[in-house]
Amino acid sequence: MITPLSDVALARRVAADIPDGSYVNLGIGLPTLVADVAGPDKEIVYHSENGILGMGPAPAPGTGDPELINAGKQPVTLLPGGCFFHHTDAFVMMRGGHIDVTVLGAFQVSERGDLANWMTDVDMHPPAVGGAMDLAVGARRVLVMTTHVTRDGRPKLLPACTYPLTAAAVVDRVYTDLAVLDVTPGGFLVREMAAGLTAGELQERTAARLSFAGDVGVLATA
Amino acid sequence: MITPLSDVALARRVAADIPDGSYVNLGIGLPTLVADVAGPDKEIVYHSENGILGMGPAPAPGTGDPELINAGKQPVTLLPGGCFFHHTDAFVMMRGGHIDVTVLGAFQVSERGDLANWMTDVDMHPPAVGGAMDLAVGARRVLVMTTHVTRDGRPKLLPACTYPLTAAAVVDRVYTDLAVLDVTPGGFLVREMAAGLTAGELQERTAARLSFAGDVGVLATA
Amino acid sequence: MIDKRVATLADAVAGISDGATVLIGGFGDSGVPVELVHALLDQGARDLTVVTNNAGSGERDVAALIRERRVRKIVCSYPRSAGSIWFETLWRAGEIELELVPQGTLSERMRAAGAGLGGFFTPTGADTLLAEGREIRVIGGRRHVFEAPLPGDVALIKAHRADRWGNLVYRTAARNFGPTMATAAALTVVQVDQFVELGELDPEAVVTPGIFVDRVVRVGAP
Amino acid sequence: MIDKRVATLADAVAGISDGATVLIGGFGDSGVPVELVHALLDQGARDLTVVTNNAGSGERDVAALIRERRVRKIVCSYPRSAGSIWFETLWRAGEIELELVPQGTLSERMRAAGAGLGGFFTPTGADTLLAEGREIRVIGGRRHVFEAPLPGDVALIKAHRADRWGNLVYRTAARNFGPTMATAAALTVVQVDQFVELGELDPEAVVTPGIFVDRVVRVGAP
Repeated sequence: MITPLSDVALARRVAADIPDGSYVNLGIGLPTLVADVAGPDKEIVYHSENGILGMGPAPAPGTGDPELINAGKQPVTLLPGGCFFHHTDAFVMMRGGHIDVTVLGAFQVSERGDLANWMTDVDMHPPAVGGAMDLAVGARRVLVMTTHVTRDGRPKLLPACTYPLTAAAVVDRVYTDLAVLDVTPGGFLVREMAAGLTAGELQERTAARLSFAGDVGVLATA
Repeated sequence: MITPLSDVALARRVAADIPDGSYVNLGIGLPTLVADVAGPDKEIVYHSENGILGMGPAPAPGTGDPELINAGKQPVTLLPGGCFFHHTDAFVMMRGGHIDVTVLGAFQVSERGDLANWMTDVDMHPPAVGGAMDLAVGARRVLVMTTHVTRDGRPKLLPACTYPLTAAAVVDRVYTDLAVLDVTPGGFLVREMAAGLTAGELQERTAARLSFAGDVGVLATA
Repeated sequence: MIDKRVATLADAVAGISDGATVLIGGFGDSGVPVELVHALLDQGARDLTVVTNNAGSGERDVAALIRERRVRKIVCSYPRSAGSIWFETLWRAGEIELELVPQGTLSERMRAAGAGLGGFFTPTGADTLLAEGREIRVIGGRRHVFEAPLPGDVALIKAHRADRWGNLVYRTAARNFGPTMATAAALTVVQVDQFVELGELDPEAVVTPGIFVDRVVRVGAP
Repeated sequence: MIDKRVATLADAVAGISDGATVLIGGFGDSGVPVELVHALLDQGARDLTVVTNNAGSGERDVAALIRERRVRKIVCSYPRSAGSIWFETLWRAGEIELELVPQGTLSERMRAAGAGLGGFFTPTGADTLLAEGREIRVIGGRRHVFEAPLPGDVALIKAHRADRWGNLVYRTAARNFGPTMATAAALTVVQVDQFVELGELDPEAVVTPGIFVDRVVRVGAP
């Protein structure tokens, strides 16, 4: 029986790959969970595109500073050692290669590491891009955290993206509820899989052709 | 008898043209005299390319902060309301059109407002440009303060500069020990002259063809 | 004597013309100069191009400007939010033009305007549909897109404290686009919580030097 | 756990390679990281490209590096000063290469490197011999020259206080090139007067966020 990862278990798996001392930017949505599950054994400095380094957890209800919000517009706090700066400098950090790791959501990822996460082809809303393109081109390591398939079961890992790109050839590793996959010159290389899943079952849920590492690990579900 | 202006009288004449409330950058050398003679009736904010706004006068001997120097590397002070910023921001102010007035020295000025003030053709020293080019292209108003002729009597106001340019078509007004001249689409227009000087005598000392305003004033010598 | 303080919000927004390009600070609800935007509503200028990160929410500030059909075009990175009803409504009806710019590029284009630069090449967006038909240059093996400066006729921003020279400090993440927009507009108007005496702000900690500021107005309780 | 403090000057400059491009802070004698430059002298790296505003004076710091034939090339705006004997001597002998860059362009080129930009167009110098043979583009009716980013392998800078995350504040005009150089180098090394506890620096007044800093060393009396 296949045991897909819960969002929290997935966040824990991503957090495990972030080295102590990293400067990290988490995309809005699912990736923000990573900060909640990262243990106190590592000192990680979280960056927000609106001019914050050293973000701490959400404030107790009713105590927040309404101006002190993260990129998702949720209230946050500042840790000792944190600081504020203006938007242009925030993007110097992002575009200039100073962010060690970013974790982003995705609509689609291609086997060459193209990322599509800002616009689908059926979007009835006005387009909105925010800081995703800057993060995708600028962070030293781009991690994608997503469900393996869409809600209606279509694969997100493709030979080529069909939605408009956020950036080309930038994704280093993809974490899904079913697998951890590296983007390599030979395409997606599966490193770990959910318990109970076979290689064939994973390939069925993936439009891109998969390779498998010699020692594929099993993803922890908690 | 011709009465050329002293350096101090020349500085006073330049200072008289700087409006109250101006942001001003003074080039090294002769132009720094302007701050010394500007009266307390105007509030002028002096900018230095190394990251200072609101420079005050030199400190009393022995009391200066060795790090607090102006562009000419002389010790200065900071007025209340002054502040520090980094070099890149200092040049945002200069290049971005935020400095109201700059006063620069010159080797040569052409009748179309070209400025040559960083290199001669007989220079045995290595070239050095500093911030002159940024100031010349960026300040809203570029004033030149110089002797009318070189030490060996050669004219500095020319149909075209023969020395390498600092910037093209940037000078608004030239103040010399003999005259005040505007750079106009028709070339140099004499606004004021030193006492005892005739139009012909001024033209003799000037390689560019001069025009004269209808009401040429007389320069005060003190 | 320099005194950039004005008495009323009406004074602060006086003279803004129909057709003006108005830079408006803020990220989500953080750092939005709400009172200045409402003063602009009262002032009456129409046919505006508004440059701001989001397209307003609910019925206030930028959303109210849009609702009142005062905005011909919006330049932003993320027009979509939970309450961006007025923007979405007019956009669907073809009554407002949208120029979508990645967030870092938006900020950097305003900085280029303030810094007197003619434009820059950025990798952000170069491989996306936002770069279609635009100038692409491969630099260091990577595709870059040319981006032009984005100047404003007016900037409306929010800071925390100001002195009469217009020096500013901000509060937490409300700083966001303020310091950059202040450099990029011909007329920079700032609302603050407090006025302080000249010399009260730490010269090492001034974030926006007064040279970039034209008018400051105090809002809220005195 | 993040701790960028190192115990000795030798630790601070460890690993700098022959042939490295070294950005060195300072303007005249203000803000020069004298002890770090002397540590680099002791460390032994040769064939360096040094990027710094002036070419040293007398027998110390940059002048000593030049005297000891450790500098292949210097990139600066103003190599000439009262005591720049060693630079002038080697330059006349053809033993050191000079790349002369207008001061604002020097700073902006380093900023572009730190900001992940591919280059920019500036009006500064566009009409001068420094632009000969370079790419010129007319933008808004004005000639601009294309300038490439200027990254460093190492930056050596001086600040006033640092915490263990590498957050920095500076003192008066010693700030000059420091904040920009810190963004532009792969390895940023800072000498400071004081270490402070995490959280002691005002988060509104940090000038260089620690993300740009790799090593900090304290010099002078403890």
